[in-house]
Formats: sequence, structure tokens, C-alpha cells
Amino acid sequence: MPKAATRQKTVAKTNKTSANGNGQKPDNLAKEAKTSPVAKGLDFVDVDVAQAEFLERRKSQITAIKKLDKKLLREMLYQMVLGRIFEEKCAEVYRMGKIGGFCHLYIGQEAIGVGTMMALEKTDMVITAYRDHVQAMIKGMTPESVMAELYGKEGGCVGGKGGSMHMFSKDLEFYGGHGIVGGQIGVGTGMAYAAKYKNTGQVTLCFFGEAAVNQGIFHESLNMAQLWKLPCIYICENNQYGMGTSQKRAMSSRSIAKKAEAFEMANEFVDGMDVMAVRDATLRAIERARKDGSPTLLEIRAYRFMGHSMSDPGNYRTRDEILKYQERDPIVLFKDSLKAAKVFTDKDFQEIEQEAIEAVDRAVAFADESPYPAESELFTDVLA
Amino acid sequence: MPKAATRQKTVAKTNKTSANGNGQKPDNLAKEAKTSPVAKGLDFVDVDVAQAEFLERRKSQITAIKKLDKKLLREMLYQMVLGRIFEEKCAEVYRMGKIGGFCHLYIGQEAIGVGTMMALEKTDMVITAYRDHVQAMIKGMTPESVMAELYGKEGGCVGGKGGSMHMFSKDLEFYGGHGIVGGQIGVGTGMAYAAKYKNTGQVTLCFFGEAAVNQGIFHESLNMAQLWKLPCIYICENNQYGMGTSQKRAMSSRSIAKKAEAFEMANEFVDGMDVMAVRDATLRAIERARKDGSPTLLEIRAYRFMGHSMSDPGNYRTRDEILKYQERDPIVLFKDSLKAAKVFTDKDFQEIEQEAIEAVDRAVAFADESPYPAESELFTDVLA
Amino acid sequence: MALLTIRDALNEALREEILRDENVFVMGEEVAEYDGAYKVTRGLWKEFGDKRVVDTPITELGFAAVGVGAAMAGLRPVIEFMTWNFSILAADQIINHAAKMLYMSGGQFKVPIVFRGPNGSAYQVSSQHSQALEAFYANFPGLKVVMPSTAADAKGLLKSAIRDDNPIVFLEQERMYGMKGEVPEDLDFTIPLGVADIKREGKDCTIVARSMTVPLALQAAELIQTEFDVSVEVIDPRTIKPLDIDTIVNSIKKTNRLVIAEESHEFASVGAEITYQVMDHAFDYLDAPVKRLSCAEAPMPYAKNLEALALPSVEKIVAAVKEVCYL
Amino acid sequence: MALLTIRDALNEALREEILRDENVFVMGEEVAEYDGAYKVTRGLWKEFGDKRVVDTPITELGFAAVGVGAAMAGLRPVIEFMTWNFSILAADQIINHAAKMLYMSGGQFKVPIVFRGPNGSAYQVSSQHSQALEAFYANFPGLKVVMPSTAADAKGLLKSAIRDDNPIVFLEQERMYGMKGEVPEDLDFTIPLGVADIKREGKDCTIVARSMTVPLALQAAELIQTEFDVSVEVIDPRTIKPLDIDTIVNSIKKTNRLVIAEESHEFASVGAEITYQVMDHAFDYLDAPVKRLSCAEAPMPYAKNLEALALPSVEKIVAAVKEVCYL
Ligand SMILES: Cc1ncc(C[n+]2csc(CCOP(=O)(O)OP(=O)(O)O)c2C)c(N)n1
Ligand SMILES: Cc1ncc(C[n+]2csc(CCOP(=O)(O)OP(=O)(O)O)c2C)c(N)n1
Ligand SMILES: [Mg+2]
Ligand SMILES: [Mg+2]
Repeated sequence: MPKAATRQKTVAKTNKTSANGNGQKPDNLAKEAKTSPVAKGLDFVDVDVAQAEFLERRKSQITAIKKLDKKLLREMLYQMVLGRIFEEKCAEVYRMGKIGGFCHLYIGQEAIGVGTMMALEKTDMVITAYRDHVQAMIKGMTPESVMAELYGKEGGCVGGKGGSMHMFSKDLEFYGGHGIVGGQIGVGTGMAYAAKYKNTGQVTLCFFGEAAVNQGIFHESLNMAQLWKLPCIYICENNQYGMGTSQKRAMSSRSIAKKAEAFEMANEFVDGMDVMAVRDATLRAIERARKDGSPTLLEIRAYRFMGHSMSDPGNYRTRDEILKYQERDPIVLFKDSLKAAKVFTDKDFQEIEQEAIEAVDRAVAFADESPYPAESELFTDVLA
Repeated sequence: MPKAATRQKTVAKTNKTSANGNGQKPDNLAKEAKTSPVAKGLDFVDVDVAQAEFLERRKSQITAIKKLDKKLLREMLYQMVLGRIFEEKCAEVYRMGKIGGFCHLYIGQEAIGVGTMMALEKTDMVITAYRDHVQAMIKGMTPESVMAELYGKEGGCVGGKGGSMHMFSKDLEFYGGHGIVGGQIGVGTGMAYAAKYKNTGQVTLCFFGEAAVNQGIFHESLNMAQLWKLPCIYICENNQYGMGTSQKRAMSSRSIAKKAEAFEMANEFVDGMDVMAVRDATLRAIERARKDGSPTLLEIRAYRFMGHSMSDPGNYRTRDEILKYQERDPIVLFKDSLKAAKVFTDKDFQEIEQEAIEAVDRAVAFADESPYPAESELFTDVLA
Repeated sequence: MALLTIRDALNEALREEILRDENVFVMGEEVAEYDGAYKVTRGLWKEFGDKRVVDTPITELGFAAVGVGAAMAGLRPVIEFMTWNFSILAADQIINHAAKMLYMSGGQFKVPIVFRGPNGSAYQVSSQHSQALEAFYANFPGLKVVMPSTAADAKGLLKSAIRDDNPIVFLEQERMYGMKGEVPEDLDFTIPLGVADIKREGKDCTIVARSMTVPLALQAAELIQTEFDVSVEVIDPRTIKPLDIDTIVNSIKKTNRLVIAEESHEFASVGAEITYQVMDHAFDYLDAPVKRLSCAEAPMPYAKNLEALALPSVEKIVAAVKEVCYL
Repeated sequence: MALLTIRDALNEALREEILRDENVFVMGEEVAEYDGAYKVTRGLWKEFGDKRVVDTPITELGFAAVGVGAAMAGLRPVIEFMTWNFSILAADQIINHAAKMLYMSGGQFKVPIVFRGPNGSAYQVSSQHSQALEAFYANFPGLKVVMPSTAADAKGLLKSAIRDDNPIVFLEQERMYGMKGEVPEDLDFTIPLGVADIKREGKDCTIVARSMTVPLALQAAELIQTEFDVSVEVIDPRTIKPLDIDTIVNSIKKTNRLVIAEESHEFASVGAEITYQVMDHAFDYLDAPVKRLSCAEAPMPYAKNLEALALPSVEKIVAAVKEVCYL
């Protein structure tokens, strides 16, 4: 269906929303729709539209960036760069056989984790799926504890019991790392239920992929969240593929944000390559959640630059498609804006990158040295 | 949300649809919305609106009735009356201990079963939930085989193995009678899948209650049906309660028809007390299904005149509410129209009623005389 | 002591634990305004209101997940399944989430949650509504499985379950809700999980029964005593997992004979597990093969006569005891 | 005879049955364009196209239900679960619908459907991806449960399963997909369901193994033969339900000793069931208690060393045989 329609509806529903995370008037949305490949009935490759919209809002965004705390901006960029380098290292050591099992990398989606989680208070809760290494670090876990977990070592965040898919930290309100597609959507809803019950003011961020949206638990959870007004922000990381299956081959409709309307839930569609747009949309959702505890569904569209997991041959998409999306690398886009805003220079960027490289090297060294869990650990934590 | 909004959207989506199953212009819908209790933010009691809309279309409907085959009209009324009398008898003999287990009656919803199923070809398939006695008969099963099943006797349609919730007839394409709320929505989708696969031209009617809509399988099924273009007509019998829970207490949104839009599926909202409106909407859905195999979601709103099952005290709703809905008894409304159309007289009605009474008496006599299943039956039909 | 039905004993347990701990709440279909489909939660919503007693949509997987997440975040949910048959829709949350969370999180996230409701057959409710699921859940590490058979056990075990820090599968029986028994009135009366109860002392033969088969076994024991002067010991494990095998083994060392009566289907049943563990611990004490009595190997039929035939009965238990005693 | 991996043997079975019967189709996540997550369906979509090989959304309950409905309406679906762990989300359709449909409909509606995919552990895929679910499904009447351990069995049993008119739970093992074996090339080569296979003849001790534990048991048998000159018979039931207990009992009447090796968790496992049935049929022939070896009573850990410790192994099987042989 034409993108414009979706958007107008979205705008209509939640006053201050739009297709890309900052207020736009329906009229120019309609205009864009004409340029949208979707409207032209082409495949779901709307990277050009996204880029056009990004350029449109770039000016106002740069002004906004200038007003933001420089420490925060640096930390945002650092976390994106750290995430990228950490995952590249994972790929490297996985091939060396240091990591076993499944290993799902976050490369290409860094703006989503950073844009959303860095808008939270420390006490807010997060739950996600198996693509969790970088999100765990953004929530505050050390690269050491994550890498050691990937190595299945005692020093890992869960002592080697979980591995790549199951990072947890109670102290940091990071509720894991889950392997059953969609399962965490319901669990996250329950976390928000507890926050409301105990009136803690905590918001829950619940991450899942676009393919998880087809699971029944998505439908069951959003109904309860809206019915009971739970402070839960559902974040659909639409990287456009579930393993080898494009959204188009698995979902009868294009707009995921719009699915919230079946529950009369607030929703936004967001450009997941633009970390500032992600942050803005998240801040609006957090406000809704804190004010009257009402939930929001955010569809944040990005792209998975690597395979689904380390064992994915990835024959289901063309090199060209990947390159097309890589032109909108979220780290590059953010750096450009930061430079244009005169907040950072190339020298700063090199510094940041260097820091990240060293942090990852320390993590690998730590993981290498950390011992395997004691055999007695097999039978601990089975029952409390 | 204001009802008008829902409707305009519905109209927008599927050209020839409306809130009550025959084309109306958005403008007068908007007008009505003002009179709608829902718009006024009252409870979901919109029986007045439904009646107003019914009267508006009554004239054109009477003209339509005049053009219809009298034999068909008589059969439609007969099945509604038979269903009513059959269920009243069930209540009576249940209290005498002749029927065991659960027993869910259809009283008040007769227009849905008759309006939908009598628009089908004999070869079309039907699947439903546990409120299945009357639907089984409309599809062609004899009152004898249904009543004997209720008695748990050898002469029952499944030899006494299923009981009230599990009526089946392969010859009549009646796929049961199911007890897990929502389960049959997925199974019905598979029946439609087979029809498409074998290119039989069959349409599948899949019935479920409004409370079943909250089950994840509703969401999963509609996505597949639209994605794969399956000739399935999803019929939500919205009798406004799931056991003791009103739709409002279980569902965050009012319009169920509108939920189809999350899947870009055609949908209509229909007045379930008006058998002709139900028939019209079903015919439109059947056309969509046969033409290009595309599915439809029909929300047909009625009201359950009796308790959820024979063991339901029913303290969750007021006498007044029930009486208010009983003023729109689907059998009474249909008789009025038939009389106004000069198709039948009171004498015809008495005749029809007499026939039905005798049919039910024969069914009871048959069930009484039918023997209990042989003990060896316990172990038959476990495996094919 | 008060004479209570199992229904009211469960109700009291819920009420007392809600009063005792502000983090305890009851959630499920029709548990609040309707007073519970089988009235186990009668009056609780009127007394405690929407926060502590919560009606849900019909969405078993979803509200089970809400319970799991709420428990991880510090609450103590009691999730009612209208019947356990419907829990199969929620099994992924019970088995893949609740049961594994503590382990996957390296001991960080406890899931103190009780899933409860009627298990097994009722009265002619047919194939999809009559299943006993204890074996289905007991296979998975990380869960405790409880099956009370008396009012006192029901109350004491449910209170312990709610206070326990693990996910618990608490299996009741609709046919038993109306059965009466003496229940201690002490607010802190609890029964520890994992401890079997000898419901009847005996020396010639042991019957291990649970839930619905306990009263049947006791009747059978009386009949056998009078008819054959054989003294039967009836043991109710009460907690299926962890299983108190010692009490069972000690009994067999005395009686040298074992009959297991269960309402569930037989293949890979809890009865099979008890047989294995008994053989493992008391092989040399068995004078006869263990005899197991389960539900018929068929889905539950509706017809009254077939349903009766499918279920364990006093007669069948008597026959089994005679068989192992070579009478 | 052709030397095939289990993966290719399964692939051939699917291909031949798709060619043989126009109503057979394969449906599941990534089975078509991706050639299957574990490549069991490799090449089928390219050869047969969208109608016969169908990719689904991630919606296990939904596509299992589509399979059930399609089977009722005359098709013969083969539904792949990417792994059986995910089937728990679909258990309601398998247990409450597929397994009971024939019975509930008084014999009118057959459900000829095969649910298949890898069961049990893989390589360090952790708690939520490593479960063996044979006991979980075998408890319910109305289902057949199949677990091949060789390429020939895999092909012959899958072909029989697809031709069978009942709902079938067909459990493969990812670790075994690459194992090679001789497979008859005859297009009508099938292996009847419900017939055990003696994988190794022996006279002193019987090992009943299935799926992944069969090759381990065979290695253990060789070791024991050479080290202790004890001759071990290895029986693979191949079909868990219906279980060919006669072949097992006959073996025990000869060896008088039984070890059961299984990858599943132990409580109420298939091993427990075999123990019960063996005691029921051959109590007087057992010279030692049956010894069962199962997965550790814990969710599966990720760490390589802990995972190895949790699973059955040749060493553990050798030790078990020594125990029952009092060596
Ligand atoms: C219930 C379930 N079904 C299938 C799988 C196998 N699986 C793991 S990830 C995945 C794709 C999920 O795609 P999406 O939700 O879009 O998340 P992404 O991987 O793109 O981040 C599948 C099919 C699973 N883990 N759980
Ligand atoms: C999965 C499942 N959960 C709960 C039940 C118990 N139950 C039977 S009918 C019913 C209410 C269903 O209401 P609705 O879908 O509106 O259908 P209606 O009874 O109104 O026709 C409930 C909760 C069930 N049978 N199956
Ligand atoms: Mg994705
Ligand atoms: Mg209803």
C-alpha cells in the first residue's frame, strides 16, 4: 500500500509523529510518496526515500545537535563505533573457533540500540532477542563480560551458561538475551506490568525483529499493553529480513507501525540509520510511557549488513542491495552530522575509534585468559 | 474511538462495504456516529444505533426480499426457528441430566449461522467452535444426529465420542466443533489452503467468537491468509461477551473488523440481528474468495441471549441489557420483514414453528432410544 | 482445624498470601469479576480489587509471559489456567522461559511464579478438556510440579508454592474441588514442597497415588482390608518434582509390592518414572513387578459410559493390588 | 545401495514422496528458497517450486494449524520445525488438534501429517535450543513418534511416515545430519513404523538407544567387547510410539541386563517407559536393575565443557554397562 497512507494515518493517530521521527506535514509526506519505490509498486527497497527524508531534516537536526551535551554525543558515537568493532572482532574469533553455537551480529543496526537505549534512565528496563551483544554493552555491560560469555568462560556475564544469545545483567536492568523468536515480547510486557504495579516509573524497552511481528505473542502482548496501559515501548528493529526471508515474503502488509492501530496504540515509523531520529522518536515514546503509562510501537527500519548469523551464506539478497544500504551506514551518517555541526573533528573520530579498538582488545584478552566454568556449575542455578 | 472513523476506514478499504453490510455514504455515517453511544463515550451498548441503521435499510431490504426465491426464504426462517427451538430443548433436557459436560447455546445468534452458511454451495467448508449445534444443522446435519451426540449415544454424529463441542460431518463438509478457543481459526486457514492447493473452488467459512480474536493464532492466521491469498472467510461472531468478560474488558480496541487492516485484508462490520444484512455481506465475501481467492474478515455483531454455557450464572450483565438486545430478536426482525414483504403470513409462521417443534421432538425421541456406544468404541479411532 | 472443601482451602491460601505479601497477585481468565470459572478465587476481587486479582483476555501464551516478566521484575504472580489443557498454548513460556531463566541468566533472574488450575478430567468434557499434564511438565529441569489431594495439602502446598522462588506447576482437579477435609487455621501453616505423605499405613502392598486417584486408592485399600485382610499402604507424593522417592522406597522395603494409580496417560508417565526410580533403589525388595494403572490409551471420549471406562477406578485399583499380591 | 548422509537420505525421501503423491508438500521456515536451515530440503524448491515447497512466516502455531486443516481437507503436509524446540509453540495444534481429530470426529477426519525437524542438542546452542522432546509428545494417544539413527532408517521411516494416515512426530538430530550410511535405491524402499532394529547382536547385555545415542552405544559395545569380552546387543526402537517392546523383551530374555541411553531429560522419559514395560514383561529375567543414562537434570549450558558433561557419551555408556554387568 502507498507509504503516504500509512503515514497520514500515523500522523493522525499520535499527534506528534511522522514517518521518520520528526514532525512533518501530511502534504509533503504525500509528495514524497510519489517518489517512493513502494508507491511505484517496486520492491521494498526504499533507501532512496529514506535518504531524501534524511537530507530534508538534516539542517534542523544539525541545529539540534549543536544544542546537545557534547559528552552525550561522544558517548553515543563511541558506543556505535565500539559495537561495530566488537562485532567485527566476534566474526574474526568465531572463525577461529573461539566462539561456538549461534552468533548474530548487530552491524548496521547500531543507531537503533544507541538511539533508543541512550534516551533511557539507568533504572529503565531492557529486554531483547539473541542479537544482543551490542545492546548489552550499550546498557552498561563491559566488553569483557560480553566477550567472555561468547567464549563460554567463567568471566562471562552469565558465567558461560548462556552464550551469544543470552546476555543478562540484573544490576543493569538488562533482562536478556532470548532465543525464542517473539518470546521476549510477552516477557517485556510483564516487566512493564511490574513497573506499573510497583509504580516505579520505569519504562521497558522491548526489542524484536520484524519477523517476530508475525508471532501470535506480538498480537497478544500489544492488546494487553494497551488494554492495561503499560509503560512498554515495543521496538521493532526492521532490518528487512528474518534469516533468508524478506519482510515481503512473510508479512501481508508493509507497515508494521500501522499494526499498532489494530490496538489503538500510538506508533511511529523511524529511519533506523539516523541515530538522532531514533533518539527523538524514543524520547516521545518515553514521555507517553512516563506520563500516562501508555505504550508505543516503534518500527525502526534499518538493514542487516552481515549474514543472519555467522553460519548464513546469505544467497537471498544481492551484493548491490547490500551496498545500496551500506551507503547509509549509520555511523558514517552520524559522523557527517557531527562534523557539519562542528562538534567533532576527524581527529576526535580517530581517538574514539582507537579507544574502541583498545577496549575490544582488552575484552578478547580477558576472554582468552578467563577459565572455563567449573564442572560443578552444570548443576547450579537449576532451581533457586 | 468514534465509530464513524472505523467505518470510513472500512468503506475506504473495501469499496463495497459499510458498517452494516450495505453501501452507505461516509457523510450519513458521520451523522449517525453522533447518535452512537460509543461516540458519546458510553458503554458498548449500540443496539439503538444498530436498530436505526436497520430501519434505514429496511425499505430496500423488503424490496430485495420480494425478489428472492420463496423456498429459500422459508428455509432460512425454518432453520432459524429450528435452531431456537432445538436449543431451548437442549436447555430443558440438560437440566434433566440427559446431556453432560459443557453445553453452549446459540440462542440470539441464529441470523449469523443462517445468513452466512445458507449463502454457501453444498461443497463449501465450515469450521467453528464449541457453540456448534445449530451451525451443524444449518450445514445439513439432522437434529437426530446432533441431539443423539449431545446425549452421548451411538446414534450421534460422532458416535458419542465428541459431545456438545465436537459435532463433525465429513460428508457435509462440516469440520467441527472445536473446544480450544481460537484453534479452529488456524485449522480453517489450512482448509482454505487445501482448497486453493487443489483448486477446488471451495470457500471456507471459519467461525469464532470475539474473545478468540485476542488469541495469537488469529493474528498468525490472517497474515498467512492474506499473504497467500486463501479463500477463507473469517467470521467473528461478536456476541459481546467471552464467558463473563465483555469485549471492552478484554480488547483494547472496539472495532474487530478494522483489525483486518493490519493485514491489508478486506473486512466488513455487520448487524448480526439482521439475517439479510448478514447474507449480503457474506455473498460479497464469497465473491472475493471465489474470484481471486482473497480472504475477508467479517465482524458480525449479535448478542448471546442465554448464559455462556448451561452452567453460567450470568451475573456479569444486567437484565435490562439482555432485554434491550432481545427487542432486536433476529427471528422477530426477519418475520416482520417477511410479513411486510407479503411473502409469509402468521399462518405460515405457525406452520413453520410446528414443523420445527416436531423435528426437535423426533430428535429427542431418537436420542432417547439410541443405545450408548459399545465399550469397544473406547479404543477405536485412536489411530487410523 | 476447620472443615473446608479443597476449593475453599485453595481460596484461603490465595487470600492469606495476598494479604501477606504485596507482590502477590492472581491473574487469569475470569478469576476476578466472575469469581473464577470454578470459583477457586471466589470473593478475592471484591475484597482486593483490580490490582491484586486480574481478569485477562483469552490469551494464554501472552498472560503466562506477562507473569514470567513480572516475576523477573520482582512480583510473585499466581497465574490461573482455566484448565491445564489450555496451558499447552503457553507451554513455551513455562518450559522455554520460566524454567530456564535462572539458569540462562547465571543465577541472576529468579522467576517466582505459580501456574495453577484444574488438571485432568472433569465430567464429560471430552477430548480437548480432560488431559492430565504432570508428565508433560515434570520432564523439564527448572520447574517444580505439585499435585494436592486433600484440603489441607491444597492449602499448605499452595502457600509454600507462592512463597517458593521457583516457577511452579500447581495441578488441581475439578472433580475434587468439592471434597472436604480438616485444615489447620494457623496463618503460617504450610507444607514443604518435596515431601510425600503416607495417607494410609499398611504392610502388605504399597499404592502410590496422586490427586484424583488418592481417594480411590484409599477406598480400594479399605475394600481389600475387609475382603482379603491385606493391609495396603497409600502414599501420596504430593510434589511430583522434586519427588520424595525415599518415602516410597521405604514403604516398598516393607511391603515389597507397588501399584501406581494415575489419571494421566501412561506412556512416559510419572508412574513410569516412579517405576524406574523404585527399581533403581529397591530392585531386590520387589516381590512382583510394579503395576501401573493409568487413563486409557485414547483421547477422552464424551459418552458417560466410555469416560468411566477410560478412567482409573476403585475396582481397577483393587484388581491391580490383587495382581501384585498374587491373590 | 548408495552411500548417503542422513541429510541426503531425508532429502531423497521427501523428493520421492513429492513425486509420488501430488498431495504431498513441504512447509516450514526457510525450507524453500533458503534450502532449509539445515539443508534437509536442499534443491526441492528449485525443482518443485512454490506449490510443493513453501516458506512460512515465523509463526509455528499458525503453520502447524494450516498443516492440520490442510490434512483434514485431503492433503499430506510435511511440516518442518526449524528445530523441535520451537514446536512447543505449536504443541496445542499437535496435541489438542492433530492427535485428537480422528477420535473427536468419530473416525471421520484423518490427519495425515508429518511434523519433522532436528530434535535434541546441536553444538553449543544453549538452553532454549537443545531439548529432546520425544517424551513430551509420546505421552499423548493419537500420535506416532519416530526417531531414526541411520541414513537408511531415516529414508525408509520418513517415507512410511508420509504415507501413514496419522499425525507423526518425526524427530531428527542435527549432529547426525552429516553421518553416512548405505541406503537402498529402490523407490519403494520403506521401513514399517513400529518395528525395532537390532543394530548389533550380543548376548550378555542389552543397550536400548535411539537417535544420537545409537552410534555412541555401538562404539561403547566395541570397547566393551575388546576390553571385557562382554558381548553387548544394541537395539534401536526407531519408532518410539508405537514401541516394539517385544524385540526389547526378547533381547533381555537372552542378556538379562538392560541399559537405556537417551539424549532427553530423564524425568518421565521414554527410558522410564521402557523400564516399566520391561519390568511388566520380563521382570523375572532381569539380573540387575535397568540402568538409564539421560541428559543432565539441568537446562543445556552453552560452555563447551559443561555441554559435553551434560550429554550422554561413550564413556558414560561403558560405565553403565559395567555397572549392570557387575564388572
Ligand atoms: C520460535 C522460533 N522460531 C524460529 C527460530 C529460528 N530463528 C532464529 S532468528 C530467526 C529470524 C528472526 O528474524 P527477525 O525477527 O527479523 O530478527 P533478526 O534476526 O532479523 O534480528 C529465526 C527464524 C527461533 N529461534 N524461534
Ligand atoms: C484456549 C482456551 N482458553 C480458554 C477456554 C475456556 N473458554 C471456553 S469458551 C470461552 C469464551 C470464549 O468467548 P468467545 O470467543 O467470545 O466465544 P463465545 O463463547 O462468546 O461464542 C472460554 C474462556 C478454552 N476453551 N480454550
Ligand atoms: Mg529481521
Ligand atoms: Mg463472545
